[in-house]
Amino acid sequence: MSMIKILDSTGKADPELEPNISKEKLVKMLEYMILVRLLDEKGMRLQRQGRISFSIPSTGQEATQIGAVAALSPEDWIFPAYREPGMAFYRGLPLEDLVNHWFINEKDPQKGRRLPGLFGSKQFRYVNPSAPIGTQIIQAAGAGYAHKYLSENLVDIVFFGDGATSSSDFHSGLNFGAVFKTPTIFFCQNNQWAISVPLSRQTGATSLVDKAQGYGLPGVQVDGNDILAVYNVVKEAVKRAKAGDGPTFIEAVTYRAGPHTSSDDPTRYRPKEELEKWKKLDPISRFEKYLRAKGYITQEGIEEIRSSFDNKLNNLISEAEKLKPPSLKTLFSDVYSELPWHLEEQFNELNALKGRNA
Amino acid sequence: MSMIKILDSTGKADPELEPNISKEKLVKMLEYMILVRLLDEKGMRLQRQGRISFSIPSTGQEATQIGAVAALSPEDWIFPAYREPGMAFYRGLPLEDLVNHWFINEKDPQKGRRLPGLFGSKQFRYVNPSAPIGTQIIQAAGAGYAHKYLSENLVDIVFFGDGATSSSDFHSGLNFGAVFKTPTIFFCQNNQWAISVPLSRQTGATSLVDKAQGYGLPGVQVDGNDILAVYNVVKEAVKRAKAGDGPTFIEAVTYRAGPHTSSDDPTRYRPKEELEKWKKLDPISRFEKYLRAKGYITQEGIEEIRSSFDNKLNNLISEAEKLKPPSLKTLFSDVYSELPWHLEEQFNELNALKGRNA
Amino acid sequence: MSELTMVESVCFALDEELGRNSKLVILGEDVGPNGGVFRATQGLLEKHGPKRVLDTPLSENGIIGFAIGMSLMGLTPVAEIQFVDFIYPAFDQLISEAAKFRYRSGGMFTTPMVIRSPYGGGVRGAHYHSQSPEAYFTHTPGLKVVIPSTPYETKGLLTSAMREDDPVIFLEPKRLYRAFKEEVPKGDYTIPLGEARKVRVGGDVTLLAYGAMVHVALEAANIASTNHQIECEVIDLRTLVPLDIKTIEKSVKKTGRMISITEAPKTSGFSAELSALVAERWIEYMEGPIMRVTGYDTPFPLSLEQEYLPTAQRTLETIMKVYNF
Amino acid sequence: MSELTMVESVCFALDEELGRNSKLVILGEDVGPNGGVFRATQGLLEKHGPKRVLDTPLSENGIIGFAIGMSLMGLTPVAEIQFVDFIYPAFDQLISEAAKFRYRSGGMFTTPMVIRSPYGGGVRGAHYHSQSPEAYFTHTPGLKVVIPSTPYETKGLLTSAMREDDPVIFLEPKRLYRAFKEEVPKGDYTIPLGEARKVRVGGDVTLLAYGAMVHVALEAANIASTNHQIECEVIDLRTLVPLDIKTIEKSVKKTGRMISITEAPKTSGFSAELSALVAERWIEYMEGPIMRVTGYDTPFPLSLEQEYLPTAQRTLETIMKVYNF
Ligand SMILES: Cc1ncc(C[n+]2csc(CCOP(=O)(O)OP(=O)(O)O)c2C)c(N)n1
Ligand SMILES: Cc1ncc(C[n+]2csc(CCOP(=O)(O)OP(=O)(O)O)c2C)c(N)n1
Ligand SMILES: [Mg+2]
Ligand SMILES: [Mg+2]
Repeated sequence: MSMIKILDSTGKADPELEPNISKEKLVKMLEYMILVRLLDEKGMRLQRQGRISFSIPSTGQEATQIGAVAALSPEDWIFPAYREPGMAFYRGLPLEDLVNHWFINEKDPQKGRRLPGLFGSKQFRYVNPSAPIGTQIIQAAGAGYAHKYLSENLVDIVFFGDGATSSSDFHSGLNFGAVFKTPTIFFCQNNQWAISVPLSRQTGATSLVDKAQGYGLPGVQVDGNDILAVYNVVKEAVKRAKAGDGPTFIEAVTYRAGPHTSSDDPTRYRPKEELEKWKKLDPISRFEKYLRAKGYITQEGIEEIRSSFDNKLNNLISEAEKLKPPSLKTLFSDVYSELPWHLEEQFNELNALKGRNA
Repeated sequence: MSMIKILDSTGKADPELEPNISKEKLVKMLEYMILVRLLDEKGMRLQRQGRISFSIPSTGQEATQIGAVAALSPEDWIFPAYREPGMAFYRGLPLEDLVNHWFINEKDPQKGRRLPGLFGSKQFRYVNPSAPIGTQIIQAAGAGYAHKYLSENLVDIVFFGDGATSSSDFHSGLNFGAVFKTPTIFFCQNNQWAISVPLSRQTGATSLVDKAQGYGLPGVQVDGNDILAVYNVVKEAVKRAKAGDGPTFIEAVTYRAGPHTSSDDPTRYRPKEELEKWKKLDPISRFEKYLRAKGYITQEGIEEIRSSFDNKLNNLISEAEKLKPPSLKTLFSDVYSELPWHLEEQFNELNALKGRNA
Repeated sequence: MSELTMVESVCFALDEELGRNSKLVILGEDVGPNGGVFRATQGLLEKHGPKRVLDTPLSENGIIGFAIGMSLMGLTPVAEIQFVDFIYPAFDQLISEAAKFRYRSGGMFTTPMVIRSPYGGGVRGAHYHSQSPEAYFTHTPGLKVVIPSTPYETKGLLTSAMREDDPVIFLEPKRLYRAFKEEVPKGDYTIPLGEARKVRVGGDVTLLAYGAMVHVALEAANIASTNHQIECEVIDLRTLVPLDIKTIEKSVKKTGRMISITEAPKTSGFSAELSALVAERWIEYMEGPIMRVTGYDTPFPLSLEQEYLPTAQRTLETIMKVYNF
Repeated sequence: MSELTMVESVCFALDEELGRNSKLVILGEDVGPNGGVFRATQGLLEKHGPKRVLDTPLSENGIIGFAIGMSLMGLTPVAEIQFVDFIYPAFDQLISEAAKFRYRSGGMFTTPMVIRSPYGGGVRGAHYHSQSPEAYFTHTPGLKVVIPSTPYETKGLLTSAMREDDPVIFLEPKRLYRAFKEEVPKGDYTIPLGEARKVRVGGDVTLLAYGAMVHVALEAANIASTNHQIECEVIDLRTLVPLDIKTIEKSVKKTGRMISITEAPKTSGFSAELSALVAERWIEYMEGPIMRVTGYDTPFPLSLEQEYLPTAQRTLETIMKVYNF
């Protein structure tokens, strides 16, 4: 099984495989890669400053998320893990929603209930992620069944890490997807580590893509730091799914360049040289070189993208930080479709207590 | 992946593959195949007569269990599913233990707590099985780790059905076994059905043996109705395991000739012709022909084996049926290593109630 | 009109709702050509077709996870877990996912679905075909828990459950599946979730039960009345979450005595919750101890099953104890 | 002698027992070079070697199932579940297997092991890093359940747990991991399972708690004493199964008032069991309602975490209510 690559490290594309994407779209793809990296920097800094409680970077994995979302149509559904925030923004999710969510304030669309970074959007068909690893994989298979049942010509793509391939829901997800031939794309971001556990402790297989055959699924291994290659394999998988040929398993070989989350210190377990090696394969700089060589963007253009996002974010942050936490009522709403008596009673008790001690 | 076979349907062995097994051992193997079939007949009859509550036949699957146990050493551990009773008897478990267990009486080593057919024996290293499907698979991997840790030169073999390959514990079992290179043999009895669900609804894979590669394990597909072939592949897997090369995944292709259990009616879902086809591949008659051709046994000899087991069983049954149920105390013992106060109290309450209403 | 068993009533409810709700899909192990190991889905595949009645691979986390995905996209999945004893592999999908999706997404994503499963003892099924794990579900915010006690009730409650906007655990007391028949009307009738049913009126002792234990409670109540002139009020809770607290309140305030009867192990069973509710709200009305008649704190046995399960006899002794306190 | 935090005490207990019991093996996610995400296994891999401290694949059912196999063959596995919120994928191995192996095999096969896991709120972890699922385990016969409340207690209880002949769920209140230090002696000392600890003596109201809530109870008791001259008796249960019923009995018979304080959702929480026990045994001693101060019946929140968790304030109001009844 050989790995699909299009861009070499100097940003030159294999002419046989180079996809035909418009200039506008290519530049948009770069913009959102830049945004993702910027969000990581901001998130980590805010966390270090104690202004938000948590941050999950996806630095080094920008090509997978943006390459994939660019290959989907906006109606297709995304089941993210937690290292794919760029897919939501690429589709139009307002940055304001993210920033309010970071600060878990009264305007947080998740109502202040999730760790910063774990957000979803129904409007942009980006499913609210879990934290337990792998649960979304089988759900995406079931969602695919629904699309098929409803004769909607849609695809679901589900993201998960190398660690998640050990989960029960990976196994049932690929199995159910294959048995029911659902229009589901199983996209594994093999970033080599599950917190501190290396791939060699995760599986005895030579390659994660070897798992596909055991479910009777086609498997593709792709250079996950090569956005054009990612774009192509996802396009191909979408075609299969929409033709009724069922799921594809994609293993994108990439690298988590940062810590697992803001709570993690990778220097405890990870050799420095490994990081250095992968930095040379950075997905953004490869794609920048490609676009510069094509004359689609300049260095100044790149810096402008960055600073424009930066300004926007800084403004949003200073607004969001001023807002109050969500109301007391949000502690009890959305447990059920209505408020049953016992939750109403508990709300009233708490409300009264707050009142007495205000 | 081609299927390993040694005996053809006339009982002729491929001379290149024919294992070197002593006459005594070969005859013993046949004896226990005959016993297994007889136990199925008895069990089902007793159940139909309402004398025992439940029965799980393994008719048609005698070659897998007996071929495998013959290839192990008596110190190796067996994690059965529930269609491998012959392995325990081959090793010496007294039939009396089974019959008392059938009648869940005071001499039942399981203390009347399990459905008839779900028994284990520590002495014969035949682990007490569960009923939830697949749970033993990961346990066998852990047991293998223990043997390795303790430098015992032992192997664990674990049995499970085609249906069980969909379970979470199949996935974790093969994965942990491969990662920790445990001396575990994963033996799948692919009998084509999981109650009424056919293999085609269980997996999208062409063959279950295709699953091995996804864990980095060697996989072997064997004719499960060919006892010599089963013997050989298990021997080979034992050798690998004892050499420190880790697990092997074996798919034995066989057929559940009877109902799933005494509660099942396969005519509701299974085409008759399928059964007819498989009856021609019956594992016992193939092996009988082989032994007769070798001059190791005669038709009369075969009948003698059967009637001697039959007499023995009939005597045991009439004894077992006379015995009382286990004592009230067994309702509360073995929940913990000791009897905590709350169980003692519950026991005393029940005892007093029984006394008042005796 | 026809007399049906409980399991026929389940099948009837599913059949009619499949006819009414084109987005309803049934999935589980052996629910297809075999019609379910208890025949609760008998004939549904033939009538409604293979897109709507799905035999699945042998994976409970697969079944519930797949159902969640269906539900997120607008279908109404009704999943069968063959025996509730086999639901544990699906616990993560149930507890972390189905129960929390609405809350965690700020109300954006919802997962209405029904998970139906036979539960309870009395059929010589031993540990793994007899358990009563309802307490686990009642301790999981986000799930509703419903348990019927007769064929008529079953159809009305199951039909309601299939129209709920929340995930519902619907547990069917398998020992009642074929225990008796009852008139079960054709057509659309529902019994609202969250309302208990007073099965017997009495002023002396309140007996709370659900599922098969309703009949045990009734039997005990009848003996208590006949032999001891003690009149028990028997309440079939029907829905454990949300609970009908008003009906309980009225009854215990009237009788001043409460006993709950449940099959599950005693410690941390749903009986404990019922006792706790009464003890924190209306202790001043109580004229005797608040008692539980339950299964014992052991795995479910086989040969001593009848000793394990609450009986009318055990219930009666408890009634006498509370009454004569 | 040295002052240690609770998480250091966990590590200390593991380290010493690894030294004493050559069959003890630690397994879990990130327990190796990383030393556990909370550092509860820090340095153990380096000291005891890779055969005894195993980083596993990301599979909780794998971890528990593998540990069961180890245990069946004579090892003493100590499994870490990184956060107890992630134990649900392992529920089947826990409930169907570890808890029932001894019983179902007529005592032939046993699975002694410890499953340790950080639990509870107060660290801004949201739904999936804050849960308190102990009630599920207490409702599962065959499991023992232990929860320490201080660094000293932790070492003594964990050492006992590692010598039990039954599976033990050992839940560590993560908000106490680094909350304070305490003298934790070197060497072999144990605190027997099944014995509660009286943390404060008082004659007016009994407060039952465990884990982090012991400190909340104490704080409330101190305020009640200072501001209202109400003397609470605070009992740290330590072991939920088997429970120390005698200590509870003595205290509630003396005070006639009982409140339990637990973090988990209220409905069917372990508090309900405590209320039920008192209500069925000693109701005639009770001078007020038997109350619960608990988390609410919602998934665990984030921004309103401090409102969700029981506080000294809420406990105090409940004390006043019960006392002035
Ligand atoms: C069921 C479960 N177990 C453990 C964890 C703790 N945990 C969070 S992320 C993680 C590693 C995930 O690794 P991988 O799937 O490779 O994704 P990555 O973080 O590398 O993107 C672990 C163990 C969890 N969230 N869920
Ligand atoms: C977790 C679980 N789900 C469902 C069942 C009910 N059940 C018992 S046996 C069986 C089929 C098993 O099929 P397979 O693994 O192929 O073994 P076979 O019976 O064919 O030998 C099912 C669904 C169970 N015992 N456990
Ligand atoms: Mg990873
Ligand atoms: Mg099978």
